[in-house]
Amino acid sequence: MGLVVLGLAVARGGIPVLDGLSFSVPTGSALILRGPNGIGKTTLLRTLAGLQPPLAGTVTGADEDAAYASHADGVKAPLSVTENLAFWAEVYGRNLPQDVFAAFDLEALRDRAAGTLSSGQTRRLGLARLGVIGRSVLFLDEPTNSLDAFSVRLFADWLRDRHLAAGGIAVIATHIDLGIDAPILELSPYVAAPDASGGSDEAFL
Amino acid sequence: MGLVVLGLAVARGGIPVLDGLSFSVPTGSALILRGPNGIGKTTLLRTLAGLQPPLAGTVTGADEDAAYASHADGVKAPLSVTENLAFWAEVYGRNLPQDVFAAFDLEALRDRAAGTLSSGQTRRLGLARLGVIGRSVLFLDEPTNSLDAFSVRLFADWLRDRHLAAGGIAVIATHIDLGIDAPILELSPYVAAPDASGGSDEAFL
Amino acid sequence: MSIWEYANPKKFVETTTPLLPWTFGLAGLCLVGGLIWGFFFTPDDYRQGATVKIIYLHVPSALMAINAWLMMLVASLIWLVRRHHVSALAARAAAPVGVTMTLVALVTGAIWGQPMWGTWWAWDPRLTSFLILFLFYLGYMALWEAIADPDTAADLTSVLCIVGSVFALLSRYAVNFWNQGLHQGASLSLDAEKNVADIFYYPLLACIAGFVLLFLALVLLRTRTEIRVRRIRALELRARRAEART
Amino acid sequence: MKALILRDLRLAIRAGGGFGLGLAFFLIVIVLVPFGVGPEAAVLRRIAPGILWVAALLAALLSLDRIFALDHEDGSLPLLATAPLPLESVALAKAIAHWITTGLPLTLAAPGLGFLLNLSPAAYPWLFGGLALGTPALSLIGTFGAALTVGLRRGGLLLSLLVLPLYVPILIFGAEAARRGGDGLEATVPLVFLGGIALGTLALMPFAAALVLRINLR
Amino acid sequence: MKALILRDLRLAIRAGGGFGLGLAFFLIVIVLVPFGVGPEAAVLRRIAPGILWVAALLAALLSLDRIFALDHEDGSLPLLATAPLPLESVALAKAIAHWITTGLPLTLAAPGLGFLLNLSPAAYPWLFGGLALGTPALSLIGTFGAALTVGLRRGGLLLSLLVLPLYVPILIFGAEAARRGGDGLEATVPLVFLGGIALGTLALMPFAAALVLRINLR
Ligand code: HEM
Ligand SMILES: Nc1ncnc2c1ncn2[C@@H]1O[C@H](COP(=O)(O)OP(=O)(O)OP(=O)(O)O)[C@@H](O)[C@H]1O
Ligand SMILES: Nc1ncnc2c1ncn2[C@@H]1O[C@H](COP(=O)(O)OP(=O)(O)OP(=O)(O)O)[C@@H](O)[C@H]1O
Ligand SMILES: [Mg+2]
Ligand SMILES: [Mg+2]
Repeated sequence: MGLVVLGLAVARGGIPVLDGLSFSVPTGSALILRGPNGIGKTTLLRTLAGLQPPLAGTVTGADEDAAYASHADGVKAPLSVTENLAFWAEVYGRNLPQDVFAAFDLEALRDRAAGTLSSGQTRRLGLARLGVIGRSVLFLDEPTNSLDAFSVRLFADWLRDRHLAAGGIAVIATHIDLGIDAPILELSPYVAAPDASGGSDEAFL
Repeated sequence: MGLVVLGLAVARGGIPVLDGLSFSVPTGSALILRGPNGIGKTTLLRTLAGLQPPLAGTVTGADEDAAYASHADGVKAPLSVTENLAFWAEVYGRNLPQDVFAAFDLEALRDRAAGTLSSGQTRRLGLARLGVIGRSVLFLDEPTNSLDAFSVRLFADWLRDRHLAAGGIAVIATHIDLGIDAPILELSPYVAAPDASGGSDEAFL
Repeated sequence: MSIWEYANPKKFVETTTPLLPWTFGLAGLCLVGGLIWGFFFTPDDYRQGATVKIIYLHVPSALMAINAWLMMLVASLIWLVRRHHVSALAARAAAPVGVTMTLVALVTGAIWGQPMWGTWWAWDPRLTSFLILFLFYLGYMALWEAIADPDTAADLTSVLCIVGSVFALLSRYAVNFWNQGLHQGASLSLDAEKNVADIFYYPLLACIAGFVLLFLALVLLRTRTEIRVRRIRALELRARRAEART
Repeated sequence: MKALILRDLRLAIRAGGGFGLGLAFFLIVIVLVPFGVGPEAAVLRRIAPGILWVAALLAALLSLDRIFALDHEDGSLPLLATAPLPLESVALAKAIAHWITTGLPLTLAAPGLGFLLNLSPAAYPWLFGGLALGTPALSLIGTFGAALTVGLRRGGLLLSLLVLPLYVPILIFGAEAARRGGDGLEATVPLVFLGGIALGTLALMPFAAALVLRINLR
Repeated sequence: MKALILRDLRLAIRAGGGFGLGLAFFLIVIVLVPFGVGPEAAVLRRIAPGILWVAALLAALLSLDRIFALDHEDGSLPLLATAPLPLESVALAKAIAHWITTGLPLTLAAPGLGFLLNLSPAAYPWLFGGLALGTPALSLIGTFGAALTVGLRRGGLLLSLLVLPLYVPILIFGAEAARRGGDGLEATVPLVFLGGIALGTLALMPFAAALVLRINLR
């Protein structure tokens, strides 16, 4: 049945940033969030992932199956690449699939301490986590930051051929073209009015 | 006379990564570094900026006038945008130019604590530092990460019209097209051979 | 019409505006009256001499120092359960008043201790647990100061206040167990036989009433200030947002 | 949860030191005190149980802010919060890992170190028992404090300010038990109290920590 | 350099607490010790100077790892290293900012807190003088230690381990001065030694710290 969002309003720092969002993402497809810096993409994704409560509206179809990937990768520098991934696999109660290293071009880096990776390699490791945890609803915040063109394609391929093809869902905030075939949601029309209700200061105005 | 690099070899973690680099960047122009993730762009820029010693070769024209902008922005979360910039202005012994806010679209954010900015806004603040310190040789490591298209253009405009036009130099590592007119240096041919000399383990081999 | 209506900041400010001068007036009356009565119209104690008169500052402030924390505890619970901003701000407002009361009790106690026990400070259970209370106040206030977002700060300080209360209580018993003290036991309980003599008792009651009222007045005043600070912040934010859009 | 504990232990060891570091700190404090206080054996014996306890407390304290700080900085915390592991278990796992790296080695080593301070022999079992019961409570309370201040710059000092008053009862009972033991008295009562505190914190603190973490992650 | 000191002070204040926190921590340690050691006034008076010094040392210690850690995390450090300010000045500025936020308030407050521990009145001027000379050295040495461990995970405990032995002479002379003063003896000699240490560290530590920073930044 996919992910369904109805009348969602989200706030950051107690101030409404987006308002009146409704959309749905059917299983097996992705949605690209577009909007200028500071419009509220990160805030929206965090709300969808359940990290912060919405001001109004509902999100259905995400609770148990969702995973979130933020600007930061959550990579532990002293651990090796394999150890990093194995940890997440265990937390999610799964086995570490061996094909994930090839899918994210990490074969040669398996035993390197994550702290010695370049920024793009670290990012690839962060994304590989998504291939390990086996969640079907992904909320991705600028996943391709500091990736080169080849790695971007690698990631797009994984997303299309592995994740979406297996009935997964992805909501992706990005400023670049990923090269996957997905509808784009432009967020500009949903910017909350300066006097939108629901902010934490509301009682004081 | 610009920046002149002769026979440069650089190492990271004691292992040579790039070797035999020679290029020059005349005043008033930029150079774009290209290369896949992990090839050694960050290492090269750090060496040029004097943060780490080269294995071999020389860099002339950069010492006193250089500034470096890394993946991280060096932004202090508790300080406001203006305070952050004013600090760098003072460290470099300059006054805070008021037009820098407009050039990096920070007017509306002047008094916001930097910790409450979105990732793109933080990045703009990090770049605005370059407009404050008045250095003529800039080494920029993926400056447009997490910027939207509009901000990328803003930055390219600043670079072209303010920095380069005033006789500045810029060496930029980036994976996307900045839209400025500059030669591109593809780093792939310069990857150090596995048995390249100069590594820190050499004496033991 | 429920009592929670007063938890609306605007309503609260409106309602308390006429009350405030009365509370302050009454507090002043009780305090000045009680203190003058106590200082000039009671005899010196046969053992303690004139030093006994410090009781009129010491006991009320000590009482209020503890009660202020209780009030903060209640306010924190209300905030966590019902999320009324006024409640959180009242807790925040009470902390500096409470810490001042604690300090007054500590200082007057120390001054009293010099003639009575021959020392400014002793590691007596009463005194010590009071010092710990002082630390709890400091931590609570520091946490408020450290967090930028007001709602987060209210949430976190509320949890701290609750957890802190449990441990403050625990410390109290622990300290008792640790050391048998010099300090007076309770002597104000209504049924006890060894109550202080009536002649000291009535002015003391007046002073206690004065301190209660003073506490009330100060907390009201400070809560109103906190509300206005929040309001100014909110208005500024909104203005800035409106400006940013144009 | 096991995965998280193991990861934290591995990180502690990998990052240098691990178990050794807490112990070494403990040792240093024990060594410093005679420098500060003077070397008279009688005075030292007198204050030994207290100093050992204070040192244990400080060793725990110094490592507290790292409990969540690293996970906050590298962005693991939101990822953990959206993982199938409940945050309560995360908090508990963190507390356990902290205890294993600081509390446990201290407990094992304290009797051994006591002789540097001339601790009277009768006090050893009581010191050991007290630490065995008290240090888990220190770690649990500390985890709560760390969760409270996660993401705050200068968390370190603020954290101590918040946590140390909470440590007071544990310190009192623990040191009292060792002191009484050293004087040849019966000291089960304070130990029972300590056990009660340990159980109470075990039952409550993971929930409080998770609550506070959730608020901080918003 | 002024800019850097001011920024660090502003950050300390902005992040909550600033001056107050170090003091509060000091107060807490002073309160904890009697819990550990027991409340007898005679014992406390005896150990008061040592405890005050150990507390000052720990308060300094707890705030050390933040000296460079924050600048390292947010990437300011390489930017500062490429700025026209020499790294030696950076290190000195950091040490000064650290001293203003911890050492200075401690020095001012220590005599006031001494009375909680029954410090004998004759010791006050010596305690004050010792702290005034010793705390800058603590900050300077600490800055060196922080520079040494910048970028290391779990820097906190390792840092204490590295720095504490360096603190020993300061502790010995400082506590000795206060102790002698309390016994009504002349105590200028240890103070002179302290002053010498302070001058020596002032002359050397910024250079050592800058050197180590440069290595760590590579
Ligand atoms: C720094 C020293 C002192 C501190 C921190 C202190 C603290 C307190 C506290 C916390 C209370 C309890 C209020 C309550 O629970 O109702 C109290 C009450 C009292 N104190 Fe002190 N005290 C100190 C010194 C003294 C001294 C030296 C005396 C006189 C010998 C004294 C006499 C009393 C009396 C008579 C009461 C009222 C007892 C009652 O009715 O509960 N205190 N003090
Ligand atoms: N504490 C705060 N107070 C006020 N505004 C805030 C606060 N925190 C964040 N904001 C604002 O909320 C808006 C939404 O931020 P968010 O991070 O969601 O943007 P974004 O769309 O992800 O931007 P980017 O593309 O730059 O990552 C931003 O304009 C930001 O400045
Ligand atoms: N300690 C180390 N040991 C071995 N190799 C290392 C170490 N540190 C870095 N490397 C390797 O050095 C190479 C150069 O890294 P660098 O960060 O310069 O790459 P980059 O071109 O900037 O990549 P990106 O585009 O991902 O930022 C990478 O392949 C990295 O894995
Ligand atoms: Mg974002
Ligand atoms: Mg790079």
